[in-house]
Amino acid sequence: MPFHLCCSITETENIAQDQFSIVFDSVKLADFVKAGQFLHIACGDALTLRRPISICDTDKSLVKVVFTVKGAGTRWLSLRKPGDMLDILGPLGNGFDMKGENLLLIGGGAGVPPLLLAARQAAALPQFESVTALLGFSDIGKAILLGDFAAACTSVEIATDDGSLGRHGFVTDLLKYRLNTKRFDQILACGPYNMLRIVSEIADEYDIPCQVSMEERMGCGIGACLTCSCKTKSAGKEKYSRVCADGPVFSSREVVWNEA
Amino acid sequence: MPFHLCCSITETENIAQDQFSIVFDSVKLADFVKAGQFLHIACGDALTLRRPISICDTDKSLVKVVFTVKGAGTRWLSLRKPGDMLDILGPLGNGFDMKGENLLLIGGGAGVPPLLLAARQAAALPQFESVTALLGFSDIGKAILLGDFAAACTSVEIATDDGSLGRHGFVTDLLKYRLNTKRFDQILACGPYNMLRIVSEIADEYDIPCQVSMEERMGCGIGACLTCSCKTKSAGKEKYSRVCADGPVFSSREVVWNEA
Amino acid sequence: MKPDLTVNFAGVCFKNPVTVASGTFGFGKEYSSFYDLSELGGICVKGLTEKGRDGNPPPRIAETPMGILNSVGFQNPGVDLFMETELPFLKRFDTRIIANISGNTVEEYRRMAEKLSDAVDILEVNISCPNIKSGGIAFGTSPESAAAVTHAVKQVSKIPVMVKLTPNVTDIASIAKACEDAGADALSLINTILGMKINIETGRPVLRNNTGGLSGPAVFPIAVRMVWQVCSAVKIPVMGMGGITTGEDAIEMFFAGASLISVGTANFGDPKAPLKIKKGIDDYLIRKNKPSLDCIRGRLETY
Amino acid sequence: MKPDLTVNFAGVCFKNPVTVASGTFGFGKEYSSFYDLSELGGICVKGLTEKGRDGNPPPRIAETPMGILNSVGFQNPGVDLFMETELPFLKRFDTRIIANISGNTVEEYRRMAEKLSDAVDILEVNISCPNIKSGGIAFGTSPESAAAVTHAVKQVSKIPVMVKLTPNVTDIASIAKACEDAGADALSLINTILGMKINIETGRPVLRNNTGGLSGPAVFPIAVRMVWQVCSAVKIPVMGMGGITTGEDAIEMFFAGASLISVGTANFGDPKAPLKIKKGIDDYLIRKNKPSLDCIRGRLETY
Ligand SMILES: Cc1cc2nc3c(=O)[nH]c(=O)nc-3n(C[C@H](O)[C@H](O)[C@H](O)COP(=O)(O)OP(=O)(O)OC[C@H]3O[C@@H](n4cnc5c(N)ncnc54)[C@H](O)[C@@H]3O)c2cc1C
Ligand SMILES: Cc1cc2nc3c(=O)[nH]c(=O)nc-3n(C[C@H](O)[C@H](O)[C@H](O)COP(=O)(O)OP(=O)(O)OC[C@H]3O[C@@H](n4cnc5c(N)ncnc54)[C@H](O)[C@@H]3O)c2cc1C
Ligand SMILES: Cc1cc2nc3c(=O)[nH]c(=O)nc-3n(C[C@H](O)[C@H](O)[C@H](O)COP(=O)(O)O)c2cc1C
Ligand SMILES: Cc1cc2nc3c(=O)[nH]c(=O)nc-3n(C[C@H](O)[C@H](O)[C@H](O)COP(=O)(O)O)c2cc1C
Ligand code: FES
Ligand code: FES
Repeated sequence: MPFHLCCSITETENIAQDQFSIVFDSVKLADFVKAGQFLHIACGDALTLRRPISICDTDKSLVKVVFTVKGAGTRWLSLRKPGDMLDILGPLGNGFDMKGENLLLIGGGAGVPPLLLAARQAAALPQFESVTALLGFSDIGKAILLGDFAAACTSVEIATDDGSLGRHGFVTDLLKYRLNTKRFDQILACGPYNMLRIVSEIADEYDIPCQVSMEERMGCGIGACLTCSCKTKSAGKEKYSRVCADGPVFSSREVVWNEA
Repeated sequence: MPFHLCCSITETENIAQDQFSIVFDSVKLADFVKAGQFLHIACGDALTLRRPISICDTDKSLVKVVFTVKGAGTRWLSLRKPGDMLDILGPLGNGFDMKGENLLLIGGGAGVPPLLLAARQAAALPQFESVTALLGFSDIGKAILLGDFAAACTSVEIATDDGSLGRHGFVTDLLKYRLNTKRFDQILACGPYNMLRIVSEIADEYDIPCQVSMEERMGCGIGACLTCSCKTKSAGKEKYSRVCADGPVFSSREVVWNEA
Repeated sequence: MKPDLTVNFAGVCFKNPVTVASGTFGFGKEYSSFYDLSELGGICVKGLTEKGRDGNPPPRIAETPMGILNSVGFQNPGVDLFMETELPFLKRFDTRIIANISGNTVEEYRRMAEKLSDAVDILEVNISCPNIKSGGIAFGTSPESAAAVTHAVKQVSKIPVMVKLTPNVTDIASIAKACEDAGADALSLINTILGMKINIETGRPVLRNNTGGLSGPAVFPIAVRMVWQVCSAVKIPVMGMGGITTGEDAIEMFFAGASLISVGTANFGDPKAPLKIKKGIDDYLIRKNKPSLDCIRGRLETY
Repeated sequence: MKPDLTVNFAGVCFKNPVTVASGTFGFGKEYSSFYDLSELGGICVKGLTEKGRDGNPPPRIAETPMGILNSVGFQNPGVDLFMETELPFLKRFDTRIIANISGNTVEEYRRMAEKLSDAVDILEVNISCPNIKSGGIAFGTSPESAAAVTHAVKQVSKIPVMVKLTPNVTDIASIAKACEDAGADALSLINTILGMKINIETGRPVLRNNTGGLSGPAVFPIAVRMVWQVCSAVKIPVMGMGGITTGEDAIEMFFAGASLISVGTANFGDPKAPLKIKKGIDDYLIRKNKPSLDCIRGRLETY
C-alpha cells in the first residue's frame, strides 16, 4: 500500500559531478521500505509527470535518495534546500528478494544507490555470510557512496570506464572475474540496460539466480496506466509487465532482452 | 528604449491583505522611469506570459512595485524573497504627462501605486503648486501607501466602499466634491475600468484635462503583437491603440468607453 | 446548503459529475488504495478490445510542456476476462461503471456491446484512439463511419451508448451530429491529440510507436472549445475531458456544456485529483450560491 | 569549426534557419531595440490584408497552461501602407523579408501577391487564421480550396510562394500535397489551434472573440508531428513552427524535416529568444560535430 506523503527535507548535498543526495523525514517510508523499491516524486508545478527515484538508504525516520541530474525533473530536485517539502508517492514496486548466504550486488552509474540499501538490509539478516558489491562508474568524478558501501559490505570493487579509479573497464568484467573465484547464491543488479543484459547473460552462464532492477518511463507509478512496460516471459508466453508494479525488480530470466 | 534586465530583490513586504511590495536594484530603471510607466515581469517557468506591473516608486538605484495577488503570476511574485532575481522588461509605455500647477491624482485599489511616483515626480517639478490625491479602497484592510502619499502630496483624501476608513463611498464621489471646491489643471487617474470611465465623465463635465492609465491583457508588452488593444478615437476616427506602447496612459477624451 | 451534485446523464443517475478517464485509471484497483472509489461519480475503465491485446512496445509515455504523450495501444485482457476478473471488484463500489470499447470492425463493436450491455452502466464507444492502426480513430474521423459504429452498437445495447470523439478532425461538430442522428445517447470528448517527441541525442522518436496521443493541461483550451462546439450542435449530454486538473477547469467545462467531466492525466500528478476537483466544484457552487450544476451547465454567455 | 547555418529555401538563401513568426513580431521595429535584426535568418511580418483592418475587439489574449490564445484578427494597415511605411525600415536589415497575406477571396490573394512580389523575398500565403470569419481558415481546411489559392498566387508571383497551413484539420498531409501539386514552392506550419478559455467568475469567454488560436510550448508536440507528416508527404521545403522556445526544440523540428524554423510566442517570454535558439542550434551542431543542418534535416529515424 503506497502512501501519498509530503515530506520535509533535512539535508541536501552535491555528492559528485551532477549527483545529489536528498535526505528527508518520513517514519512511514523508513519503516516500510524494502531495498529496490522506489518513490515517485513530484518535481514542481511545471512538470506533468512525477520522477521515479530509488530509495538509497534509511536511518531511523530519515530516508535518503541519490540521483543524477539528467533533465528538468532531476534539475528541479537538485535545487531543493533543507526545509523544502517533497510531494512523494511510495514506497512503490516490489523490491529485491533477499535469498541465499553469499550475495553479489552489481551496479552501474545511477543504478548504484538502491544497492546500498540492499547491502544494509542483507547484512542485517542472520543468514547472510557475505555481501560483495561491484560498482561501475564512468570516471572517478562520478564515483559515489564508496564509504557507505565499504561499511555495509564484506568487500567492494570498483571499475571505471577510463581507469581513473579501480579497474579500467566495465563492471561486468569484474563480475566474470569474481564469479570465477567465488560461489554466490544470488546476484542483484541495477544500472543501464546494456549492463543489465550482460549481467543477465553472465548469470545464466554461471547459473546463478539474478534479479535486475529495470527502468522505464512512467505515468502513474502505481500500476494503473500501463505505460511503463517491460517485455517478460513466463511459461514460454511473452507479455508486457509493469515496471512500476510488477517490477522494478525482475528475475533476469523473466526479462525478454532486446538485441544489443 | 526598454531594457531587458535581471534585477536582484532587496526587500519584500506583505503590506496589506493580498498586497505586496517588492524593492529591487536597478540603476537603469531608476534613472529613466517616468511615472505611469510599467514593467513586464516574468513570473516563473510555468507561465508563458509576463505580467505588467506599474512602477510605484524609486529611490536612488532602487525601484519599488506594489501589487495585489490576483492569480498565478502575482502569487508567484508574492513568494519572492530578498536575493531572488527578477527578469524584467522596462520601462515600458508612455507614462503621465505632467502639466499645470494644481494636479489631482485619483486612484482606486490596485491602481493606486503608480500615482505615488506621479506625486513625487510632480512635487519635484518647480511649476507645481499643489498635488492632491484621492484614493479609494474597498476597506481599511486594503488601504496601502497612505504614509507615502501623505508625505508626497499637499493633501490626501481616502474613500472606502464600506466606510471603514475615510469617506464611506466611491472615490469618484470625493472627486466631485473636490472639483466643486478647487480648480485643478490636470487629473491623473488609475484604477478599475468603471472608475476611470466615471472619472472621465466628471472631468468632461468640469472641463479639466484628464489622463487615464488603462489596463489590458498583454503579450509582448512592447508594441509588436497587437493583443493589448484599447479603442481610441482621434479626429473622429476610431481605431485600436496599443495599451503597452501607445499607452498605458491616454487622454480620457481619446478613449472610446464601453457602456456601463 | 449543500449543492446538489447529482447528474442525470442519459437516464443514468450519477451521484456527482466527476469520473475518471479511460486508460488512466486501469480497472480501479490501484487507486482504491488511496481513497474509496465510491466517492467518484463514475469510472471509465481501461479501453477494452474483443480479444486481449499486448499493447505497443515501450517506451509508451513521454512528457511534453504541460502534457504527456502516450502510446499504450490497448493493452487489456479482452472483454471476457474483464467481466470475469476485473468487474466484480469494481462492482463493490457505489459508483457508475463505464466500459470503454474499441474494435477493428463494426461487427466487433457490436459483439462487445452485446456482452457488456448487462454488466455495466454505460458503454463508451471509443472511435478515437490514435495509437492503433486499424480500429479506433479510423471510425472517428468521418461522420459516416462514426454513425455506422454508433448504429450497430445501439441496435444491441440495452444500456446508454456514449460515443467518444477524437479531436483530430476538421469539424468535430459534424461528427457529433452524425453520432446523435445515429442514436447515440451521449458523447464524450476529447480523446488525445496526435503528437510526437523526438530524442535529439539519438535522432529517434521518444515513443517506440513514433507518435502518441497528447493529453494533460496543454490540451485543455482545445478541449473546452470542442466541448462547446459539440454542445452547441447536439442535444444529447456530453462528458467533457482533456486536461482537467482543478475544480476551476471542471467549472469551465460545465459552462461549455458538459454534464459530466472525466479526469485522466491529472491522476498521475495527484492520485486524489478527482476528489480535489469534486471539492472544487462544490466550493464554487457554494461560493456562487448555486443550488445545482444546472445553474451553470451550458450557461456560457458568448459575445 | 563553425557549423554552416545557411539554408537554401526554395531558391532563397537564408543566412541562418531562424525566422520570427508572423503576428508576433509586428514589423520588426519594437524588437529592433533589443538586438540587430540582421541576426535573424528572416522575418515573417504581421499578417497583411488587402485593405487595412481594425482587428477584433479586446481582450485579444489569454494565458493557458504553457500556451496562449490570441484573437487579434489581422489588425494591420493594409498592403499599400505596409509597403510605403513599414517595409523601408525592414529593408535596412540584412535579413529575408517574408510577407504574410490573407484574403477573403482568391482574387484578393492574387492582387496582394501581385503588389508584393517585387518587394519582399517570399510570400507566405496564410490560409489558416482561425480568428476571422471569412478568409483565412476557410481556404485551409480543404485540399481543393487550398490548391485554388495557391494556384492563383503562383500565377502572378515572381518570388517563391510558401503556403501556411492550419493544424485544425483531419489530414494535414493531404492539404500539403494539394498545395504542392498546385505549385507551392514551400509550406509553413503550424498556425494556431482553435481554443477557448472561460472566465468562471463571469460565465463569459475570456476573449471577446469567444475563441482564439492556441500557440506556445503546449502545441509543440502537435507541431512536430504535423511537420513530420507533411515532410513525409511532400518534396518542397517546410518552415516549421509552433511552440519553439529553445535550440533543442528547433533541432527536433529539423529532425522532423523542417528547413527553417519560426519563433512566435517565445518572443513574448524573452525578446531575444530567436538569438538564443540560433545559438542553441549552433551549439548542438558543434557538440555533435555536424558541419551543417543537412546532417540532421529530415534525418529522424522512425521505428
Ligand atoms: C524504478 C526507477 C528507479 C530509479 N532510481 C533512480 C535513482 O535512484 N537515481 C537516479 O539518478 N535515477 C533513477 N532513476 C532514473 C530517473 O527516474 C530518471 O533519471 C529521471 O526520471 C529523469 O528525469 P528528468 O526530468 O531529469 O529527465 P528528462 O529526460 O527531462 O525526463 C523526461 C521524462 O522521461 C522520464 N525518464 C527519463 N529518463 C528516465 C529513466 N532512466 N527511467 C525512467 N524514466 C525516465 C522522466 O521520468 C520524465 O518523465 C530511476 C528510474 C526508475 C524507473
Ligand atoms: C499597464 C499595467 C500596469 C499594471 N500595474 C499594476 C500594479 O502596479 N499593481 C497591480 O497589482 N496590478 C497592476 N496591473 C494589473 C496586473 O497586471 C494584473 O493583476 C496581473 O497581470 C494579474 O496576473 P495574475 O497572473 O495574478 O492573474 P491571472 O488572472 O491568472 O492572469 C492571467 C492573464 O491575464 C492577465 N491579466 C489578468 N488581469 C489583468 C489586468 N487587470 N490587466 C492586465 N492583464 C491582466 C495576466 O497578465 C495574465 O496574462 C497592471 C496592469 C497593466 C496593464
Ligand atoms: C495513458 C493513457 C491511456 C489512455 N487509454 C485510453 C483508452 O484505453 N481508451 C480511451 O478511450 N481513451 C484513452 N485515453 C484517453 C483519455 O481517456 C482521455 O480522453 C485523454 O487522456 C484526455 O484527458 P486528460 O487530458 O484528462 O488525460 C488514454 C489516455 C492516457 C493518458
Ligand atoms: C499574437 C499572435 C498573432 C498572430 N498573427 C498571425 C498572423 O497575422 N498571420 C499568421 O499567419 N499567423 C499569425 N500567428 C500565428 C503564428 O505566426 C504562429 O504560426 C503560431 O503562433 C505558432 O507558433 P508559436 O507557438 O511559436 O507562436 C499569430 C500568433 C500570435 C500568438
Ligand atoms: S507507470 Fe502507470 S502502470 Fe506503471
Ligand atoms: S502587448 Fe504586444 S502590442 Fe501590446
